[in-house]
Amino acid sequence: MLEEYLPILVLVSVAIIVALVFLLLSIFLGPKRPNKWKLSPYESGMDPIGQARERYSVSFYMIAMEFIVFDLEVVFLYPWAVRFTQLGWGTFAAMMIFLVILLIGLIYTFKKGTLDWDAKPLNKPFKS
Amino acid sequence: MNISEPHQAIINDLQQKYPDKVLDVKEHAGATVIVRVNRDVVHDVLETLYNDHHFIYLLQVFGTDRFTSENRFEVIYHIFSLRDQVRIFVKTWLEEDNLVLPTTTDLWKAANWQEREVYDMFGVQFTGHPDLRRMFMPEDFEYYPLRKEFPPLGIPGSIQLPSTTPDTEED
Amino acid sequence: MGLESALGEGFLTTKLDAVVNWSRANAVWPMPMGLACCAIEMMAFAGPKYDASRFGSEVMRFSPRQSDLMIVAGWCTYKMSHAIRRVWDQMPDPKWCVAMGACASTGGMHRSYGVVQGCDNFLPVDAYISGCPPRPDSLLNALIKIQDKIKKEHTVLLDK
Amino acid sequence: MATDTEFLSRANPTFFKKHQKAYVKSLEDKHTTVEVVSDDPLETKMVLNMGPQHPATHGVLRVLLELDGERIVRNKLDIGYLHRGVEKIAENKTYQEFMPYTDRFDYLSPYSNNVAYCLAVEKIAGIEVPDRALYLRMIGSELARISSHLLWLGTMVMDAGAVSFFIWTFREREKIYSIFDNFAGHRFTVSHSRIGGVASDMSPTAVQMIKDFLDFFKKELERWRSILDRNRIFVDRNMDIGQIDADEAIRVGLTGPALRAAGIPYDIRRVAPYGKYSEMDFEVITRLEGDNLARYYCRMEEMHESVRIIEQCLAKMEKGPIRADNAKKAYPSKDEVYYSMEGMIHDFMMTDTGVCPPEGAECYHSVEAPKGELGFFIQSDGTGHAWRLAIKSPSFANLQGLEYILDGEMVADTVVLIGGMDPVMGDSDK
Repeated sequence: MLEEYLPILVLVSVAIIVALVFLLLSIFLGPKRPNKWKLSPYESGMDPIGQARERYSVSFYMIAMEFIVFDLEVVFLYPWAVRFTQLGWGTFAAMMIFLVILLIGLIYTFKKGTLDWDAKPLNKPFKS
Repeated sequence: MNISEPHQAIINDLQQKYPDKVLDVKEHAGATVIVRVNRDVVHDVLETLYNDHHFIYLLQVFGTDRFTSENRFEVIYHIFSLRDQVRIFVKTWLEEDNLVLPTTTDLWKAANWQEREVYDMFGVQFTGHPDLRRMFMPEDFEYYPLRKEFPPLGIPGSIQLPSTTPDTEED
Repeated sequence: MGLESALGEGFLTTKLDAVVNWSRANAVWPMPMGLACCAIEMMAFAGPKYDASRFGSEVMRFSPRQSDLMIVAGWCTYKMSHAIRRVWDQMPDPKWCVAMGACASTGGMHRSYGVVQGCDNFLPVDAYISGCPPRPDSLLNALIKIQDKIKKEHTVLLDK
Repeated sequence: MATDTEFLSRANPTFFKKHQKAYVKSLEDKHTTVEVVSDDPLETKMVLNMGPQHPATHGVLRVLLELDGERIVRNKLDIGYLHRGVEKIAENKTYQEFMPYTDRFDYLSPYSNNVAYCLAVEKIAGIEVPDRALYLRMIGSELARISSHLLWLGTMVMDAGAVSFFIWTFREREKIYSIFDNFAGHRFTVSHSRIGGVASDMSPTAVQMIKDFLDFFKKELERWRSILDRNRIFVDRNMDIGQIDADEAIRVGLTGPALRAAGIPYDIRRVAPYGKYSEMDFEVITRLEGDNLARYYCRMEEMHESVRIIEQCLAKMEKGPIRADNAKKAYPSKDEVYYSMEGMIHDFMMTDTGVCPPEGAECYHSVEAPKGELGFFIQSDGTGHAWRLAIKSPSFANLQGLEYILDGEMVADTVVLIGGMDPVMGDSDK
């Protein structure tokens, strides 16, 4: 019974093998001459100021978290969206509840102001 | 010496305000008018020109090395008045041993970089300048390149070249 | 006789070096160290009329990590020489360097205190292009010379 | 608040130590009015270095940005990476020998630099130039203005994301290059002007090439404007950023399209007309908003004006000498040199000592280069070499304006702002 799945297995394995060959080939063929500047971070020709892992503004982190939450929401929507005509009203109500909950989350983040970047009061030098 | 009428009005006004400080007026081809003033009154002259004659556009500040024994250096301010479309050069002579001039960044913001360039090329110190650093050459360069005694091909070893062997630890 | 006749039609055997050098030669990604007027000619070299992508160097990568051929286009001053050397060091290893124009090759018309007289004072240059600025087709000619040099590169085993 | 010497402690330069430390120190004690909201200790300032080797800095310009999140709190520009001491070289060259260096100032429009330098020398030495040479010079400098604005358009729009513009504008620039190739000898560093006139005459084929180029270019410019002028992405990207009002633009010393976009109609071709510009009818394009979009409109309409000027020049230009025939002041024509003894001696004298302006004469002349007002202040000591040649370079002034404009902008807008200012490092670093 498993014979029908044999071609898929062959396809996947060939793909993996070809990908690995390209990746690992350069380990054997490529010249390896590490030196101090090659391993240092690229700072468009200048010396880096501070390390690469400096602490930076928290607004980036808020945006990243935002993205993950709503991305997962879309993932959950897909299976329902494909078959929602046959699934009837029950699942429709359940999905709407799910969406409303996330909508409240979205409104909350709007009010907290994580989305608009120039929320910070700005007095540009020429306006003052 | 056919100085055009608006230039003459400004020069007369300056001569009244600073009786013996306006030392001489030169003119060439009817358009370039150069007024030389005494060094300790140059900031006030520029201020009067700025306030009374609307010279609010500073185009360039540059220096010259006259290579003479006394008052060797020259600093020239090139300003333009928008209201009566007049272009004037205000020049001062500086002694070699005290190359100090008051800065004009309080009048024009444009003077910031221009004065840094004159400092970089001739070594003229501008007192009160927000951050007087070299404009073009790196700070580690100790000479003033546009002075006449500086050789045009530079002094070998005055600026270091990068090391061509990256692995050796630099000092 | 040889392996090829045993394999029959449509097979070709060659040395590993030839394959590696052939693939490297036909995908030389330039790192445009565009400094002065030669940089404008380098843009024209990558532009529509003198199209560089016909020779495989379509991708003008500005980051040294993804480029093999550094084209120094323009006069390098002492102040900029350290940045050029740092970018050269950060390029991955099979790398080549082209000094484009008289100013990069020998300091050119700028015999003055600020200019390094020739970027080979601090860079291992493979190809020099004369001209001020050289026409894009002489830049293509240098590219072809670099490709020939890559094809005759030493064997891969020496790189260990 | 971050402690004052925080960046200085983080920076450990390996080359030009004094320079880099002084540079980072100047960033820290630069006064800024952009007020940072959050003072919690977690919020540390990030220093971003848009270094000399960067695709978007249009040459070798280094910008050190202190960021609070996405907003630039303070920035400092560092130029001089292309400084070759051209004013020092000018003191050791005769006037005609220095001509090729003028091509390498603003290498996007070399023809107008040549014309600017020649006019300055002719003004100080008092040389009359025949009419046809003036017309040829105006056609050349307007073509150079179009080619410079085309490269600005190609790179700025490519920085804003539309790569196809780079290919289109370069296709048009190649046509201008072939025109220059035909009538001036080389693709762009042409050194075509001579003191006292122009090096070679314009052949009918070159005139025909210019006419064909202009007809096609007018339609092409209309098509580009219909794409970009009301393009939602481009307008949103450029509107209301880098805003500077007229008064501030003058005090900061902006020049050229950047100043006219702030509302001040300061164009040397109208303020102090040179050549035949007084007889040409063209408008000085000014906008009032002073933001990046206004600079875009200024430059686009200036290309239209340049096309109109070239057409009027072609109409008004008639046959005539292309160089002053006064042997003491200009090169004799080639056939005179080959076939007459005096011509050959004059040619030798011109190359050896060249034009000798009166001793102690000082003179300034400026020209409306595509980036702004390019002026030469020459002090002569009677010999063939200039005693001092001071170059008023437009990109130097615009870059200083850029430093004022960048404060308070978003870091993503720096790329388009640098494109909007259109600096050329060969010009600003002298």
